Amino acid sequence: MSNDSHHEENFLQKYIFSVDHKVIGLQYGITSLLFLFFGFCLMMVMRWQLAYPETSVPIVGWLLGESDILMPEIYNMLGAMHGTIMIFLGVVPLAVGAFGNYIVPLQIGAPDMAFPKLNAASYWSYFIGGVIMLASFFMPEGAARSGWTSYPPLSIFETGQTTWLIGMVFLITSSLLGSMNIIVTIVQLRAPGLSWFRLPFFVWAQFVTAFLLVLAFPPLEAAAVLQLMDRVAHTSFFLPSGLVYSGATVDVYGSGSPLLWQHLFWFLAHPEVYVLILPAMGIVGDVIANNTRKPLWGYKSLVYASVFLGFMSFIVWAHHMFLTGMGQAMSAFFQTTTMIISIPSVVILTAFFISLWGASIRFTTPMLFALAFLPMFGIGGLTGLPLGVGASDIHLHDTYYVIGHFHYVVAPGTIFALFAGIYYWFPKITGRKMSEALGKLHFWPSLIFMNGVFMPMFIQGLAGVSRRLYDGGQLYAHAQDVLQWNEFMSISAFCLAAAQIPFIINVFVSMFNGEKVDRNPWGATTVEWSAPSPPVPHANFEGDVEVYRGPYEYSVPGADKDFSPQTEK
Amino acid sequence: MQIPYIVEERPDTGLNNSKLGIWVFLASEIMLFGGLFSAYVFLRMAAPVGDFAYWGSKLSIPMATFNTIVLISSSVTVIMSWASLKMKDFEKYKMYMGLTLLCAFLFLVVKYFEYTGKFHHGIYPSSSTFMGIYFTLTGLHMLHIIGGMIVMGYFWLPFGNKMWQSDPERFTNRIEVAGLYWHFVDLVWIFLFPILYLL
Amino acid sequence: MIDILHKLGLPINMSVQGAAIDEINAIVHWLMLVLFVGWGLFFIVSLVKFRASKNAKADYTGVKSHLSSLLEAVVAVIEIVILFGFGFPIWAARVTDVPTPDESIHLRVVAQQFAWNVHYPGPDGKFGDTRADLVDEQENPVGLDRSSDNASDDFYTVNQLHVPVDKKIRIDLTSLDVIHSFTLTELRVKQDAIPGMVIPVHFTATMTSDEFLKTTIGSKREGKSLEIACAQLCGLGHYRMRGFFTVHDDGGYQSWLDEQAEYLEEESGEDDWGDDEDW
Amino acid sequence: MSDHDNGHIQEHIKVYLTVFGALGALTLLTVAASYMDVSTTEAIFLALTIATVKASLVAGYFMHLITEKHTIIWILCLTFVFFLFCMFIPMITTIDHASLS
Ligand code: HEA
Ligand code: HEA
Ligand code: CUA
Ligand SMILES: [Cu+2]
Repeated sequence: MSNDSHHEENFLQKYIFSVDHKVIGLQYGITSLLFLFFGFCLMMVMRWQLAYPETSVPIVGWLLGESDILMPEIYNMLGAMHGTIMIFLGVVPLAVGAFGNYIVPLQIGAPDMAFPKLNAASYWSYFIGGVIMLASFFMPEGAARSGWTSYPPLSIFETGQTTWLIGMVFLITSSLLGSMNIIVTIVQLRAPGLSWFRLPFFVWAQFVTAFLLVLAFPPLEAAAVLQLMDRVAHTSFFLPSGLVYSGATVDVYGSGSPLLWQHLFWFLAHPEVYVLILPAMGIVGDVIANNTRKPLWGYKSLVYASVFLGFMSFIVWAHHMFLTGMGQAMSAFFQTTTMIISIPSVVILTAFFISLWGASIRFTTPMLFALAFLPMFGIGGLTGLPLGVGASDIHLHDTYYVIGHFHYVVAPGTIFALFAGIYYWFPKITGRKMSEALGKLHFWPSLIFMNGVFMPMFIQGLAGVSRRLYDGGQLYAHAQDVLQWNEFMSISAFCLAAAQIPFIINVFVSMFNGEKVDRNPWGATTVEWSAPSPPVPHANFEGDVEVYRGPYEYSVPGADKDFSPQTEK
Repeated sequence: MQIPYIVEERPDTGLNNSKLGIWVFLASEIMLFGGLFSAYVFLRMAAPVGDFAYWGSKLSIPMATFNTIVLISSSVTVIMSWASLKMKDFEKYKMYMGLTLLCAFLFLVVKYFEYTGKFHHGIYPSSSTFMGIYFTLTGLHMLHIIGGMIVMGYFWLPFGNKMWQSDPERFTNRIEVAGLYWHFVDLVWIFLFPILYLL
Repeated sequence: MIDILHKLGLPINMSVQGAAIDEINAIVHWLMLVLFVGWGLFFIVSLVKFRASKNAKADYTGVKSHLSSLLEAVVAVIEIVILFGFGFPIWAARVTDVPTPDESIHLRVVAQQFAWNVHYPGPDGKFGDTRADLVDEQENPVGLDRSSDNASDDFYTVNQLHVPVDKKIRIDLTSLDVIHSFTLTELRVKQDAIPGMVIPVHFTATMTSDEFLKTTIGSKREGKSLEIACAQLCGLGHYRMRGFFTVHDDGGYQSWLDEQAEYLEEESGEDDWGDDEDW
Repeated sequence: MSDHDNGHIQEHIKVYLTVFGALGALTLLTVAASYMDVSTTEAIFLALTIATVKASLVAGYFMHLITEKHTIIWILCLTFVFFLFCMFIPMITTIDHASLS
């Protein structure tokens, strides 16, 4: 782990195979934003089909095979890949890989991550996983098409799944390496004086997230290996005896269980959803403290709540499996844990709300996104409650209500928080601020159209429209009353896409022409703002860092400024 | 700027980076094998009564017992190699590490005969759920053995000499970490042995 | 609240057990609404009141009261009440208190890509044996062994589920190939059909199909009767895995059964049902 | 790590060799036990108990867990708890299924 900052680095060492956490963080960030964009494009093709079933798809129709109409098997393929890409290749790498990598060492005053080479390995493993996932579209078998949940037996019979599994093994490995690194970095490399309760909330959120990844991902890796065996070596871990598939009995030993996959999958995938939300909450906490010009209210309760949330997230997974024939005892257990886990979320949100009281709120672009996060996550979280109660889930399970629920938490929730983070830390990364005007032009339409896409989903869900329907429910009698929403949602989605144009322009324009700013343009308190912008390669800070106070000392009575940086005596 | 606590311990945690790192890694390994053990139990319950025991009886207990002893011995030799470094005896380290590698190799050879023996009798992972999980668990365990051999082999070859001369503290540290990993591989086998062969 | 949910798209309920599900859905949505509106108001008031242009200097301490902890505790208590008072009992009534075959009309549903096969026990009320190796898409989708006991009067339909009104119905649900999810939206019935498992579902319809159709007059679904939907992704035909569901009055059900028995006789006249080799 | 002088190490080595002996003996014991004529439950209980003892010896002495720092002990306890969840909850759930077969 030689870390010699003196010798000259060539282009490859500096920008491609770098071991500097900042470069790796940027690599993560750029790759994952591209994947987010790509995942969104897949969804727009699907949304076209949902609004105007079986009509030719404009612009990209020629990519869809002989006819330029989206066929059901391609619809399923795009759906599965949208879910996979958004979660494993988009949000997690952006929230943990990019923000975790770039910001955490800076916020704790460390020169780099604890294991720089491992860090690079983590990125490249992610990259390979991403390439495999992308390549699967061009393989003769096509990409996976059994949903991102890959429930067997379907996933064993369908094509394309093998590539998906191999890709997942790389992605899992990447996450494991990355989060081990984050844990060690946070435990070991905190600057002198930076005790646990002086850590910014963002660091805490990343810390808990890293534990979730380290401990929840391996069982999915095990499951992926088992599914790979089922597909490649014809074992039958997930196949029961007596299967008849397309007219013929399936020639395997049998005696396996499809539910085993669901247990192992959700053992990861439930903690995973908190992996998506915790870093987002961390960003929102930092941005809110900065723009309210006052300390986060109930900092300690925030920390305890997120640790508790992380712990509980390991024992709620089967609320995704209520309708697999679960009996009274276990359904009661999982309903109870699900209700318990909603409490820390309420605590966190409450603390954020109360932080607003008595504040002096600046409506900067990052703050707008962070503020919008609150009610949007509120809607998403609250609609999780009827899903968490087994009895009401009977009606809502696998309907668009679920789709609405989780998109509210991940899209206007997490994605907004990530946008907030990008606007907030952009000056640290480039030394230039992003344009506020373009930022607002990005924010308002995004807010409106996000709701336009996802709000009607609750209506369709209450009507009982199933998810993953190729024609959006045209055939079903009970969907007739709510079908008209499909076109509305799709148009909103296209407008949402258009609303991202100011953002993309903003990123590129501001990178070269944005307003130049000094190292602490927001008047922030946390340690990263005492480093130069951009921070020193391979060292981050010019000298030794020492921390003297808590993370959010804004508007301290008697202080001469309205912020007291952690590094100032 | 140098990353702190690579070799020396951080005063408040009493740990160096790689020590903590390896334990976090092992924690994730526990969950990996935990997932597989969970699958084993689940499948055993789903299978017809006696099915697992019937197929399990096709495995060779003597071979596995021998392998268990081999792995346990390698655990001892690896810790002896670390202890030798602590006592600044590089030659002894070389010998013990060589023995460890030898044990690992022996384990693989026995495993090779076990596998091919099964194949000759027409037994493959697809033959039964038990055989499926047997091949998966032992196969994954073997991959861990091979991984460990690569790391330890790296430190055993001439490269080790150089590092020992330039930075003995760090080298000892590396061996300790590699040893921890190796003990874990041994530990997994301690559970695999009874659940696959004896029950 | 239930009216609001109906306005939002929730279809009317037509099973005895479904009423409780609507009830808990309404209760939870009340809780959600109260929380959302409560916090929403606080949120908006704070944003307006404490904007920088109006309140230039922030207050270091902020809110001192511990009202919020109380609030959180109240939310927790309400959730406990919802669970113990409603959630668990309703789950028990809906899912686990399955009527025995004797006290109910007993059917089997065997899902497959992409159809619902319904197996009726016939007049004797008992099912013949089924075997996977006898399954034939066209001739014998449920794999019925005609030579087994009780099998001779069994019959099956594809994508047609007929039941009488006001009777306890019990369906033993399974699947031949992949996981499906058996859904009767208007009866608030949903249950995954999992290969290798037989899971019982039960319900009592409170309305016949004809009565139901009357309630749809004037809406967009006018004239479209009840259906079985598949809720779980089961392959490329998932979206069209639709079955038809008919609730008869007592007389209607009996005459439908008689009709089926006649078909069965006609068919067995042409074909020797007892002979496995032909299948 | 200078607190380990040679004498210390010598003592450690003695411990390692004792543990080695114990592990070997326990291996033979568990094999012998598997030939004993006991019920399946008893056999499982016996085999797993012996395996746990062996594993504790390896973890405690070879991996020095008994003298390890709090941070590591805590992480492992946490992992162990989740391991138990992962093992037992799916198992209990299968038993509790409303399914008939
Ligand atoms: C980031 C992701 C995320 C988050 C945070 C959550 C949070 C929660 N989720 Fe969600 N969930 C998903 C992502 C997420 N979920 C995904 C992806 C799926 C579907 C997977 C699939 O099948 O494909 C899913 C599915 C899902 C199901 C399965 C549904 C089904 O398939 O039938 C259930 C059931 O219990 C559930 C419950 C919950 C609960 C109780 C919470 C709770 O943690 C929520 C707690 C939060 C609150 C209670 C809000 C508190 C806020 C306030 C009180 C303030 C009010 C606000 C204002 C007025 C401004 N979720
Ligand atoms: C993190 C997770 C995530 C995110 C963010 C999204 C975002 C979106 N999702 Fe997705 N979705 C899932 C996860 C996610 N989804 C999952 C898991 C499923 C289930 C799959 C399954 O059935 O198996 C699903 C399913 C799903 C469906 C249901 C399909 C079906 O059941 O048949 C629909 C339907 O409308 C949908 C729509 C959308 C839309 C319109 C967005 C929009 O909000 C997208 C908005 C995106 C952005 C705003 C990104 C913009 C990024 C940029 C502009 C980058 C700029 C680039 C540079 C600067 C370089 N999604
Ligand atoms: Cu059957 Cu979907
Ligand atoms: Cu969940």
